[in-house]
Amino acid sequence: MPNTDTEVLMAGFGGQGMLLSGKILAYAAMYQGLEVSWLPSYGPEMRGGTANVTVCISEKQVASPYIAQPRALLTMNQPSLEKFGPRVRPGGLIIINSSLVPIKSDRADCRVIYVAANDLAAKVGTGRAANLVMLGVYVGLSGVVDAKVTEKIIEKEFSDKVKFIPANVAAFRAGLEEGVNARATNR
Amino acid sequence: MPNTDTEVLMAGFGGQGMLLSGKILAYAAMYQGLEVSWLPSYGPEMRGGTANVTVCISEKQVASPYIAQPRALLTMNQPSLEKFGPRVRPGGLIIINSSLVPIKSDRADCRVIYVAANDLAAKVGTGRAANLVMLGVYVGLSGVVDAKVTEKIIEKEFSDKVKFIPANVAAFRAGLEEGVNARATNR
Amino acid sequence: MAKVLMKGNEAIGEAAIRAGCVHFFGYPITPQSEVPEYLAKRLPEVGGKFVQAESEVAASNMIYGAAGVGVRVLTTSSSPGISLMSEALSYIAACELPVVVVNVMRSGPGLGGILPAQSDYLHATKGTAHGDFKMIVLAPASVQEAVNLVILAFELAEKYLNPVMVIGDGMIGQMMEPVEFPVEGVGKPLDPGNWALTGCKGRGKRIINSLYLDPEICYRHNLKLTAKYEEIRKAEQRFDTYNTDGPYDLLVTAFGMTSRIARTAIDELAQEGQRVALFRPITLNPFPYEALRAAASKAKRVLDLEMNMGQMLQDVRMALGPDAAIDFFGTAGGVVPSPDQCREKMLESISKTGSRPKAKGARRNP
Amino acid sequence: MAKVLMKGNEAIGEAAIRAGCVHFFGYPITPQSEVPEYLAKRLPEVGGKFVQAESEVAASNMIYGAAGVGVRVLTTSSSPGISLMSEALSYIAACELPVVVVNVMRSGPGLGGILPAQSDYLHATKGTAHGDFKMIVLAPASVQEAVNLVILAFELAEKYLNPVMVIGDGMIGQMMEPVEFPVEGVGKPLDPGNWALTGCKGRGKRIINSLYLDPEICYRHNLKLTAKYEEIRKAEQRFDTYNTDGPYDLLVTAFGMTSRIARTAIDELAQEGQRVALFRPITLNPFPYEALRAAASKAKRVLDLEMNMGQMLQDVRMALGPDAAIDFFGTAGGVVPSPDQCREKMLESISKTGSRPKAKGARRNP
Amino acid sequence: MPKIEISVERCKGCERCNDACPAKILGMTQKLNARGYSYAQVNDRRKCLGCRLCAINCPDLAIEVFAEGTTYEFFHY
Amino acid sequence: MPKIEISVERCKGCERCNDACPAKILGMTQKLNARGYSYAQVNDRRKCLGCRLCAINCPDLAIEVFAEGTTYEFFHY
Amino acid sequence: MRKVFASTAGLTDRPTHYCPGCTHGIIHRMVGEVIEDLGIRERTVGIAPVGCSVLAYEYFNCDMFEASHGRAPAVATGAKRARPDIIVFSYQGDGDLASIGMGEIIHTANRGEKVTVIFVNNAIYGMTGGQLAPTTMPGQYSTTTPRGRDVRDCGYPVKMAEIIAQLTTPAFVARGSTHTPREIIATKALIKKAFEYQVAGTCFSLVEVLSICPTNWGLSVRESEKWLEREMLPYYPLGVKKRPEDFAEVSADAKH
Amino acid sequence: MRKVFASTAGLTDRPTHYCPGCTHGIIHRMVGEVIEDLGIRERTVGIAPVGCSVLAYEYFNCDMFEASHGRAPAVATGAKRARPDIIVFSYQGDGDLASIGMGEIIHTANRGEKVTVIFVNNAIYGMTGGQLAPTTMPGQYSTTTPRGRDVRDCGYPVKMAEIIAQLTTPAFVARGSTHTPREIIATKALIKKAFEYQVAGTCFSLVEVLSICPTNWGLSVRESEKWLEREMLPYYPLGVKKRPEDFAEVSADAKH
Ligand SMILES: Cc1ncc(C[n+]2csc(CCOP(=O)(O)OP(=O)(O)O)c2C)c(N)n1
Ligand SMILES: Cc1ncc(C[n+]2csc(CCOP(=O)(O)OP(=O)(O)O)c2C)c(N)n1
Ligand code: SF4
Ligand code: SF4
Ligand code: SF4
Ligand code: SF4
Ligand code: SF4
Ligand code: SF4
Ligand SMILES: [Mg+2]
Ligand SMILES: [Mg+2]
Repeated sequence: MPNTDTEVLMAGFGGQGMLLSGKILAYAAMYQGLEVSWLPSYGPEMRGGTANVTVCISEKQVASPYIAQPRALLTMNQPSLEKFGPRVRPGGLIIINSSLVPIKSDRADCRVIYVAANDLAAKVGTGRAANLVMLGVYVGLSGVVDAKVTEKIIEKEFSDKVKFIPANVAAFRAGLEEGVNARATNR
Repeated sequence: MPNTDTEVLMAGFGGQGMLLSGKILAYAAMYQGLEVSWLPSYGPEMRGGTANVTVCISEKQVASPYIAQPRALLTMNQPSLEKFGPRVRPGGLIIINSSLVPIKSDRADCRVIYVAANDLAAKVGTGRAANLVMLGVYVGLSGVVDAKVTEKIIEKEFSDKVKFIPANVAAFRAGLEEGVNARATNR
Repeated sequence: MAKVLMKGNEAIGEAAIRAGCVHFFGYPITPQSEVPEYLAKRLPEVGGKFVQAESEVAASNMIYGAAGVGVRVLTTSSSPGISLMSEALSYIAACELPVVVVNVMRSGPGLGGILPAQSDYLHATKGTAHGDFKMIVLAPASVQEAVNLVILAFELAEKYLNPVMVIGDGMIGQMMEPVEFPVEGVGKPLDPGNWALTGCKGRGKRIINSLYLDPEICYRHNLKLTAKYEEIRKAEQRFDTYNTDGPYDLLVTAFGMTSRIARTAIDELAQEGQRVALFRPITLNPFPYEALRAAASKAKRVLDLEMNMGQMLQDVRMALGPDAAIDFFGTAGGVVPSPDQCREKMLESISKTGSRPKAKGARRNP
Repeated sequence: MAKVLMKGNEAIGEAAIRAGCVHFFGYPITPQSEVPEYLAKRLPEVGGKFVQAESEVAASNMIYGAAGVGVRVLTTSSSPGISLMSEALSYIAACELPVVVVNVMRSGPGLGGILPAQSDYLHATKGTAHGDFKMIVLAPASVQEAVNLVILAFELAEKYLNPVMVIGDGMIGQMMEPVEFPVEGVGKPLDPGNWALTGCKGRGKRIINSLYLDPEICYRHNLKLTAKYEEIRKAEQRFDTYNTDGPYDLLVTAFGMTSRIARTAIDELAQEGQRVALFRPITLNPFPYEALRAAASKAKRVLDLEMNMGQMLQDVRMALGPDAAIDFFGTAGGVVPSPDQCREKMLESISKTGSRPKAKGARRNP
Repeated sequence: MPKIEISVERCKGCERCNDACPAKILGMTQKLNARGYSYAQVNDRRKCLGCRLCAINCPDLAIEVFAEGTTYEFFHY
Repeated sequence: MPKIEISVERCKGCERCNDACPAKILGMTQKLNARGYSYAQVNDRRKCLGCRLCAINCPDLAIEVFAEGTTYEFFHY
Repeated sequence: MRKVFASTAGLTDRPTHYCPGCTHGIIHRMVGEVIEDLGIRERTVGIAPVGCSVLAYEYFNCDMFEASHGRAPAVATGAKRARPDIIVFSYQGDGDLASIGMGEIIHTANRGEKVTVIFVNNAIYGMTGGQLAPTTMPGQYSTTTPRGRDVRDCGYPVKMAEIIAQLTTPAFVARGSTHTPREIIATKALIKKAFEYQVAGTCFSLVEVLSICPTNWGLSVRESEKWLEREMLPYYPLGVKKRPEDFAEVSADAKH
Repeated sequence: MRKVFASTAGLTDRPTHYCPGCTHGIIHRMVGEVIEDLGIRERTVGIAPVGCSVLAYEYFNCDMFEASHGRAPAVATGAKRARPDIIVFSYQGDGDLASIGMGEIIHTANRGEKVTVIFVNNAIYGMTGGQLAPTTMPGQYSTTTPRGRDVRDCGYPVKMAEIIAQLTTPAFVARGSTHTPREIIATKALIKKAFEYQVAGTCFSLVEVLSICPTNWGLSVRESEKWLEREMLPYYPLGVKKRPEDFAEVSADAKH
């Protein structure tokens, strides 16, 4: 059994759904019997700011839910990459939505993956599900949670907006595939 | 020079002027270079209750202005005599306004003086100045402050109601005389 | 019941309901507004009452009214709002009414900021308001514990007829963690005992009052309250320790979420062979002075970590005396100390003791 | 100037005027209502402003506004009213504005009674409100000292740009004693410095604010305040001692009027050959911990006397440590301890030390 | 015949009953009660109308009113 | 000829200027500004009346209005 | 002989601490009588304020709260929401209700809490010794307006009944007085109506009652009554200010 | 070319943090322009509330206070009494002024403090995320009335301009709106009048301004303007509610 202890920081503009992706990840881990915490940034009610969440997953009770140096960063916008990129732990993982982030990460000591999440999401359904592409990539790459369980959680999360389920599941799967491939290919 | 350190409790119904008598005594002592404190009872704003004040006089700074066992009690009504009579220090002094207090004190270990203060005051001016008769008796008996100084203070206190000065001074003098006599006669 | 993933604020609301509390009066303020929002939805579903008060002053007097007629009642707020409840809390304590108040702390002083802080420790534990009274103060370190302590808070409030405050920082209100709730209705209906104002049918009239014009009676009332606090002090001290089984050089004191950040640092240091233990008071009042003293007696030094400028530090000093070797590290203003910062401060403290690390890897880092 | 006999409350009002403070905002409450009443008469005579606020909440925010535009300002109240000022005091401290607040304490908790008490010690010194801030707290023991400390309060408030509280019990407000006032206008006009809002003519705009959304900035602000409190702690401790010259077996700690009652008992005991000394903190915050420790080191035992259920006792413990031999006697509810009661408690404490009285009459009883 | 009874101990001597009485039959004693108040008294019992106005105007519930036979309540009180 | 100038960076894309313009000459860009908002633009400069209503209706002081020669201020703003 | 006027079961038989002639006593009695008349004593909870009537909890013969200064309406809200079956009333002075408690009374009225408020307007702070009240008359002496209320400094007296009456939420609001038996009779009817609306669960109700304070007005009882009539009545007109029946439903239903 | 509309010296040139379309920005601008027009910038002290406009102290280009929630009128009182020569205004939301700050605003108005209050009524708590305000419309959704404001539970919205206007103390009180350029123009005139009365030392002045909150109303900017017009205007009628000129001296001089 892999050591699943990890911390993921998911960041984007408010409304891009990274808090939801984080929640799905946390739920999936919880359903697998792991301990989790989900800690959002809650800034002053400034409009149009960035929103981010730190998800911690551990076999024992999560100690600090507040993580200065996460093991993984999923980012949907440039400000977040600039702010949090340098903080990722050496040897960590950075997943960048290249549909929206025009720049590259300069972290040579991390694994950096670029995914055109919006384009991919649009292709399989709707660009609005880019957050789930990102989640899929992470799940595929890290194997930290089971993909099937995660899909179930996605379905549950959208249970009162059933019509959005297919596009979101499809986006997750598209990301998952990218992630699994990336895992197989490198390192 | 006599040891002037003492504490006097002056008590009556609200409006009978014992707080004022206390103030005059305190002022007189202060003018003679003594240290003083004047501490009124301030109960809840119940109407028609009793009012009392403790005056402490000392050559050094007054320590506690709150005195459980005063050396002297001047009382204008029965409830006060009942309440405070037992508290007077053994060997102390109790002056009772017999115009208004129908009962006697049972303190054999104190000097007890009965003065028909209202009658005396009425005789020399107005019954309303009974409080100054009481003060006069005390001053005459104890010699704690100078009578002339005290008269000056009385005049000052009534300086915005000049017409009341003569009656009040007369009442004080009437009391003083009683006090001086009592001092001479007994003990 | 299965675990659910829930925001601290919502879990607090749900915990109250599970404790049998279906009356809420409160006023919005970040970072706790999800409590009233959650209860505004939930309470009508369970036959309860939700009232948005016009202010915290009003809210705190509404809970006085509701508790006085014998129902279980909750209010929640955050730092400035809690300050506004000071007077009413003094009345509630004086009248010996059971209420639960949750403070999801933000940074101060003044308007400060809305980010996490622990800077209401002293207001909660020492000087809530005028007069001699004390609240019981409980400090959870996880969403699950917040749920448990809210339920406990109602129990203690009713056992001692005293206000109980549950005090957490903004993080605990905003984060999600898995929680398990006890079965619905753990709380039996509140027993209106011989004090609640329920209408005097079939009995003499009752009075809920804190005015005692006769000083002797007021004194006696104070003595009675003081005796109760003494009873609470003896019976209700709660704390948690970590790594205290083996020997340790440094004892860290921390409450609430700060203790979890400290734990991460302690675990990391353990891997480096450093022996650090943690003492976490759960009841900030009554503070577990003796237990802390016992734990500290095994350490060469104590490091107090807080998200404030040194408030619990006063109790740590009180427990250990003016000569004890106590270091302090605190952040404020919404700055959350990172595990690395804590680690560094621990190392600094250890270096002052002159201890050397034991064999690396002696303890596993979870 | 010659001495005058004056009620404490009126003397407090006059002292403010002599300090150059001609602005008052407050709300009536017994036993301090003579302060506003006196100032309602006096302030218009000296070109000042008297406003009866609609509440203590409003009053405390009015002094915030008045201090913010750079005038010397006073409010006074009594216990429950002071609790209602909690939030605003946190704002005032956060914004570093100089205000003076007088608390003429009555008994609590809740509505309590109107008679003298000292039970707001902890609210004043420890937990006035949310956030990390401290007031300077001064405790007079006579009407003359009340006058002096009110004047000092304005000086300290302006020196440190911090709220200062003068705290006395109902006795000090209600009693008359001879007082001497310094010549009119000791206070130079308040220097509006570089912070007061006077209109931005000829300079950039100014802001008086306690909101810091950026946690780092809010943290720095807290550190700045903490540094100021540290400076105050070092520079401003004040205390008084009595009978500490010779040897003594018992050290009594007491503040405000209680210390005078204790003095009567000490003098009486001296006549019986008992050696008792008195330590009276004048600054309740910063508390003179070291000085107390030094004084206590010469005694076998300490007896803390207060008109509350043991509030300053916490600071006495903090100074002397958990193992120190400290006795406590407190009254509450408006009961003033009598010199005899104090004497008895002192004898009890002395008996625990095993000391015997020295030759009777060693010290003269004044 | 209607009549009133005045409680000596409850009366505080405010004279409001005196003013209220349409028959003008009330007055005050010279004597003081235990609390030191001169208290109200009926000067001419036979003229009492039983109108209750004295009792209605009394702040201290010091007056009770009694009547016999049919009474006409012109005002409900 | 009157004209307006729109500050790209101040504009938040609320479209209130569009609605206010009596000449109906304003529209929104497809491009986003640095803060991510689609911003207002003038579609037909020549028809601008210089009436200032767009600027008056703008919550963000993003519009300045310029005019030449005599202007008639029908409303004082 | 039949007693046609006697003490009421709504009050305990404890003599009050009020000054001679103080009409607090009459207002107490009226409330007590109404509670008796309506047969609600055993399900009524009263709330005493901080003011001269702070000890009202001793006088009303039903379950009683003592509230903090000005907050009785908030206490009433908490009590009534928690137990809608009880009858809740507060009894408050003008300092209590109109000064420090202004926010609470307006919001309690505006929420339409089904409680009854008896508001005693004596144009002064009685208990604390005669300071300015929001209802003190222009020119009137108080210990904090030693030169008389200067309206340029303190503004004009507040008319609470009118302020509350003007809120949209349905309510029963009225003003009565105590300076003559005639007004006492009329006022009792208003107080009864106020409680009846609560018993029926209809609406919030408030009766402002003009009251004398001979002690702090520095007048005899008789002079006080005259002063009330001459100075207060023109400014504080008596009568019903608002009835729930007059309410025209605001059709608005602003869902969006 | 002449600039016939440009930024005002009454505001700093810092862009605001308000949501797109939020009319707080327009109200700021109007106040800033009036301050500039009247030439009082260098002797004006403004007071920001707690609410979305908490940062108003950054935007107004004059000395500024940040007050505690609801207490801006008390701060204004303290400032103005201490320095009668400065011009003092507060800028407050409906939660701030009409809920927690109800007591302070009424008493400040009633004392006739010579200050100006700009009251932004957007029928919601903007800053804290859309909770019920005292001014929220019947049926309107808020996060603390998830089923819409139920008037049986929360009562009807409070009409602050009308409440203040009804106090006896002379004042200038008016209500404007921001949903069309026409109303903005009219409202600016009201705000100017309000400040003018203060400059002349005449009286207290308050302008209530209806404002939109697209974010918490859950509507587009355009829908919000329509909703304001359709739902709020009938309930909150615009116009001048009270002028000091209309004051008929209350002759009372109740010395006794
Ligand atoms: C918080 C608080 N502030 C002030 C007081 C002091 N206080 C007691 S009663 C009172 C005013 C009483 O006046 P009013 O309400 O008019 O009642 P009345 O005595 O005239 O009947 C005040 C200010 C208090 N007890 N608590
Ligand atoms: C004492 C206190 N209580 C509550 C809060 C939280 N709070 C901040 S703003 C606000 C309400 C804002 O609404 P409003 O006044 O209508 O302004 P808007 O944001 O709508 O402009 C509240 C309740 C606070 N900061 N302080
Ligand atoms: S009942 Fe009427 S007539 Fe008889 S005493 Fe009373 S007031 Fe006079
Ligand atoms: S009205 Fe009542 S209290 Fe007053 S004098 Fe008559 S009986 Fe006595
Ligand atoms: S100034 Fe008038 S016409 Fe020109 S763009 Fe603006 S609104 Fe349109
Ligand atoms: S009104 Fe202003 S902010 Fe809105 S779109 Fe037009 S220019 Fe941009
Ligand atoms: S002080 Fe006034 S209100 Fe209070 S009891 Fe006396 S007369 Fe009545
Ligand atoms: S939340 Fe509402 S009031 Fe606040 S800035 Fe956004 S639109 Fe404006
Ligand atoms: Mg009154
Ligand atoms: Mg709003």
